[in-house]
Amino acid sequence: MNDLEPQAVLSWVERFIARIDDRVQELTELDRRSGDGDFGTNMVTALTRAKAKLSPSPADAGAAFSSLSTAFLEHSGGTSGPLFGMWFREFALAGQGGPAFSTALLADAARNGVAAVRRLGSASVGDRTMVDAMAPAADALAEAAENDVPAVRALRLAAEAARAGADSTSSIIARRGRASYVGEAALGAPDPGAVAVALFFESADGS
Amino acid sequence: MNDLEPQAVLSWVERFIARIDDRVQELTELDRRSGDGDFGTNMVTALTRAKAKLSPSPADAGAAFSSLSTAFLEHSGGTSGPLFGMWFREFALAGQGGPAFSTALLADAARNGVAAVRRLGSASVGDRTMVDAMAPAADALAEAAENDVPAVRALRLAAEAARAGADSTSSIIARRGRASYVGEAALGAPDPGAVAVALFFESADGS
Amino acid sequence: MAAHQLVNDPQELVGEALEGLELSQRGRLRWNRDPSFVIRADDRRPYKVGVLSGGGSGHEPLHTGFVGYGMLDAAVPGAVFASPTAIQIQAATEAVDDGRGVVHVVKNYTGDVLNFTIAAEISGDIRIETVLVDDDLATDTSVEGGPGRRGTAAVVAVEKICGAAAERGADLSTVATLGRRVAGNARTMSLALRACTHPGQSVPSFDLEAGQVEFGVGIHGERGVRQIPVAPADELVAALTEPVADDLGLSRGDAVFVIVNGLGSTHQLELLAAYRQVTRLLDARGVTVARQLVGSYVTALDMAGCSVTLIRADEELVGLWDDPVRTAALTW
Amino acid sequence: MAAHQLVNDPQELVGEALEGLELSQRGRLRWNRDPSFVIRADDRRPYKVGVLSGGGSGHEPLHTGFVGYGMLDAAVPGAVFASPTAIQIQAATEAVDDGRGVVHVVKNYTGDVLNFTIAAEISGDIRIETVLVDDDLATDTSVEGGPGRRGTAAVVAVEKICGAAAERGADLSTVATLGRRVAGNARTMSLALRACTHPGQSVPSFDLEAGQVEFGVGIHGERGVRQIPVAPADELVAALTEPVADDLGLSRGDAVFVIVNGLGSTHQLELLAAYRQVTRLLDARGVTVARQLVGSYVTALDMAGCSVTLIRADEELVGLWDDPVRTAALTW
Ligand SMILES: Nc1ncnc2c1ncn2[C@@H]1O[C@H](COP(=O)(O)OP(=O)(O)O)[C@@H](O)[C@H]1O
Ligand SMILES: Nc1ncnc2c1ncn2[C@@H]1O[C@H](COP(=O)(O)OP(=O)(O)O)[C@@H](O)[C@H]1O
Ligand SMILES: [Mg+2]
Ligand SMILES: [Mg+2]
Ligand SMILES: [Mg+2]
Ligand SMILES: [Mg+2]
Repeated sequence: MNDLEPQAVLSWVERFIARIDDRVQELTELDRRSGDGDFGTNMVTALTRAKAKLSPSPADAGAAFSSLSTAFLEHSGGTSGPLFGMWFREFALAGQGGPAFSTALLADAARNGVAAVRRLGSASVGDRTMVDAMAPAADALAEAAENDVPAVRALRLAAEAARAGADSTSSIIARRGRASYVGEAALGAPDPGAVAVALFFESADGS
Repeated sequence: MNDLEPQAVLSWVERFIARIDDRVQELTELDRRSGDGDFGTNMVTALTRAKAKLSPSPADAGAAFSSLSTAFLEHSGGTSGPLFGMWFREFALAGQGGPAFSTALLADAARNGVAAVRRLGSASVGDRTMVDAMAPAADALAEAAENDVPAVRALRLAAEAARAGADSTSSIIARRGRASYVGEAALGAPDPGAVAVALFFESADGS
Repeated sequence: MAAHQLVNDPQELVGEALEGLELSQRGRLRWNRDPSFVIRADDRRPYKVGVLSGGGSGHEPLHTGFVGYGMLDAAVPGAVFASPTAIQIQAATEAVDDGRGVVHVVKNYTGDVLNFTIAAEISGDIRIETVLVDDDLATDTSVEGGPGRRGTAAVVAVEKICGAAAERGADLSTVATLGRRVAGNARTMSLALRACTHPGQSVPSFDLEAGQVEFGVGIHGERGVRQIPVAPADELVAALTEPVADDLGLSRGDAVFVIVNGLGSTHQLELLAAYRQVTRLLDARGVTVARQLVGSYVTALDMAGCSVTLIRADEELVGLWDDPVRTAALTW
Repeated sequence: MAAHQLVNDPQELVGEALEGLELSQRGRLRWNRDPSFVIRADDRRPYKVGVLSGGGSGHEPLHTGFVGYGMLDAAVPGAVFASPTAIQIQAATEAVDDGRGVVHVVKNYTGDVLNFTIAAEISGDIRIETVLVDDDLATDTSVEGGPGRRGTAAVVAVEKICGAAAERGADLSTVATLGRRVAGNARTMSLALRACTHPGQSVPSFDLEAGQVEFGVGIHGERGVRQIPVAPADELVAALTEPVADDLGLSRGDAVFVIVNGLGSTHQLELLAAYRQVTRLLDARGVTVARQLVGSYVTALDMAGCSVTLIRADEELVGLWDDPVRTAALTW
């Protein structure tokens, strides 16, 4: 059985929080190039609250994600807060009441998550947002589920896809939509929201 | 018959208006030394309105004074406005319905006038205000009335008394009351309100 | 052209605003052009004592904003920071007198006192009682023959209480006595964080060094009694409130009306936070807040700063305070 | 320590002000601390549609000052100029829902729209209708996929009309439809004469060269669409009013609600004089003023400046406008 049980999900979330904490300056710097420079702080504020709320013995597979989601929704100092809140909410809902995350369940969560973020933020792939990492990760998980890839490996594939998506934002000059004001100034550096998504999937790997 | 008939009063008031108009800069300069420098303007504003309201054929001996009084009361940009308004009001009331100003009537008006100004402004003789010219003029008129001095001569005596009173303010350093903030800065120059009172009585003489 | 102001000819500002007020009140107020005063145009109950106030403009909503049912019958506006004339006051007094007399609510300034006094003298038969409002503790010096304490934000409470009593049908001396009770039991302290700029001027009425607060200011853009260093709001509010409470001799079990008043450009967020601190200070003394006003009621043009007014309250006054009022700036 | 501000820790200002508001409203409002929202505590009629709004703080009296009978059932304040969170909005929505549904009145800003949308999604069974307010003509660009016009002072009218309809017992879609009719027929233009200063900061949010006016500003201290030279007030007010009237296509016989709104530190004298000029411009077009508000209702901290809002009025809307309202900042 390769599925992710509540304790494994908890460890994943804890590793994610720690990793963002390590990288806060770098993320803030990225937001300074393409936004207003508060992304790192926004993330850490939410994640510090999430950490305080994480139950050491989560009741179900969704519990840790639920804490994450609520913390982001309660915080929402910037655009990323509520979007991450709704994204993690889909992971929480997928795991709610269940004993573990299968690859199929992860694929469901990722698909619903990116759908929620796209619906709420009206960003498409290529707009230089977190969606540029979320969408390929969701696709990777969907493919893995179809091919019965076990959850831990599926997440490694998702992480690779998310990272590639995040990297791709370095060369995007958004011409339409919300990122259009950024222009060439941000060229060469990735979108911080997309990088955070990649860090999330990379944190699944505890080895 | 030496009493002042309505036309004579009108001429007196017209000469007063003209004389203040000539001296506006000087009066303003005096207020600059001992006050806020708006005395000349305050006077001219009121007197211009009075001039426009003067009837060429006044109904009674008080009519021209009534126009003066109302103009000052309607204007009252500074302290002097309402005080002059109430001072002239006593001249208007004394002449109201009457055919002419006798010395006795002028004495009544001046006594009631200075009483009104003292009551309203709570200034005494020696406080470096218009009262320093009004009070001796009233006294001179009272004495003239007792001695049956004709009106035109009585007004000449009043003018001398008012002028002496105004001059005396040059050497007053008010130690109490409203003028106490002036201090030595104003020494050597008279109080503009007192000077205006002297000019008023001096204007009675049309020769 | 002056900075940060929306003005045409500064001389015309007051008249234009009065016209705007009349238009915006759609028949509830009438602006008498000449002589200038603002008077109730609603169905005023006849045979009541008239309640009248006035003073320089630039303090809006005071006084014109308080004309209406349950408060003023008329208000007499002067030019900015200058007394209205005796003729204006006289005309307004005549306009509101029903034969039961008129109460003049007068803030203690030389020009206002002079012109209201003269108006009373020349108003012939009309019975007039004057209520002098002199709540400003900053000017509570014992200089003999001095002008005494200035009148500031407490005037709103005096107008409210007098207006309510008159509306109830109280007679002239009762209305005046109530007004004097409010005024006599009221003290105010004010501070400025930035001076005001007169219409048409481009520089403020005084310079405040960075990091300094002008303490004990009045409502005419004049300097206060001293400068103190900027401090957290709670400390500044305490510096306003404590001497006022001390001067009134407030002690455990007393009840007060509180007015936290903005001087023009201090934001409602700041005033509400200041009110919170006033309640804490009063709590600590065991003093209860009977009723309160928090907002910009008596302004000094666009001055930044605030004042704290405390007024001893009793049951009768609270009842009158609670009576309905319907004016441009105060309605309940 | 910041200049000309009465603040403790700037982070605490909003909470302190909310505490002050609750205290000063003596039982008419309740401030729910966590999650933060302000809710009616009077005897709210049960089984009515809930009317809820919210947004960043610093715009007071908006929105908390409009909570009460005949207007909002609750308001959800964010930090200064920052959206409230979805969790706050959700909690307030649940608190005001009687089962007849809740109308969300939302000013069109990305953060507000996002958080209200999310709140609606996570509020489960509660029936929610959103009324988007986007009256700011300065942001009426046709950029595809752009954020659209900002929501500014028209929100007060939307809240008033929705509140009145809900109080009358109208159902959810009726209340929302009325709100949308108001919002859809509302346009606003604003100008700044001096930028605002954020709590705890000592310099304004932008510099305005002497003699310049920032035209087409919003309510968050951001620059406008262009700078124009200072001019007499009547010209500036015309520059605000004419494009608004044109955009609404107002013509002879039309009637409008007018809101002349101060942005923070512009004096009531100036606002009243500006209102006078608006009435003259409308007169010249043969457009009648149905009703009006003149005052500082939707502020941008202490910004100096004003906005002019016109809203097409009809008999039904005028009736709802006239319905009684009892809130901290609006009562009739
Ligand atoms: N409309 C949108 N849809 C999806 N993601 C978005 C959108 N707008 C911004 N983002 C993401 O949010 C990140 C910035 O977050 P943050 O700094 O918290 O927001 P803000 O721009 O409000 O300061 C961006 O890097 C981007 O990934
Ligand atoms: N209390 C007072 N009683 C009598 N006269 C006074 C008093 N105060 C001032 N004055 C007179 O008023 C004059 C100044 O008038 P004006 O400049 O119009 O008043 P302000 O001082 O208000 O600017 C003084 O020269 C003085 O004669
Ligand atoms: Mg950012
Ligand atoms: Mg941000
Ligand atoms: Mg002078
Ligand atoms: Mg003067």
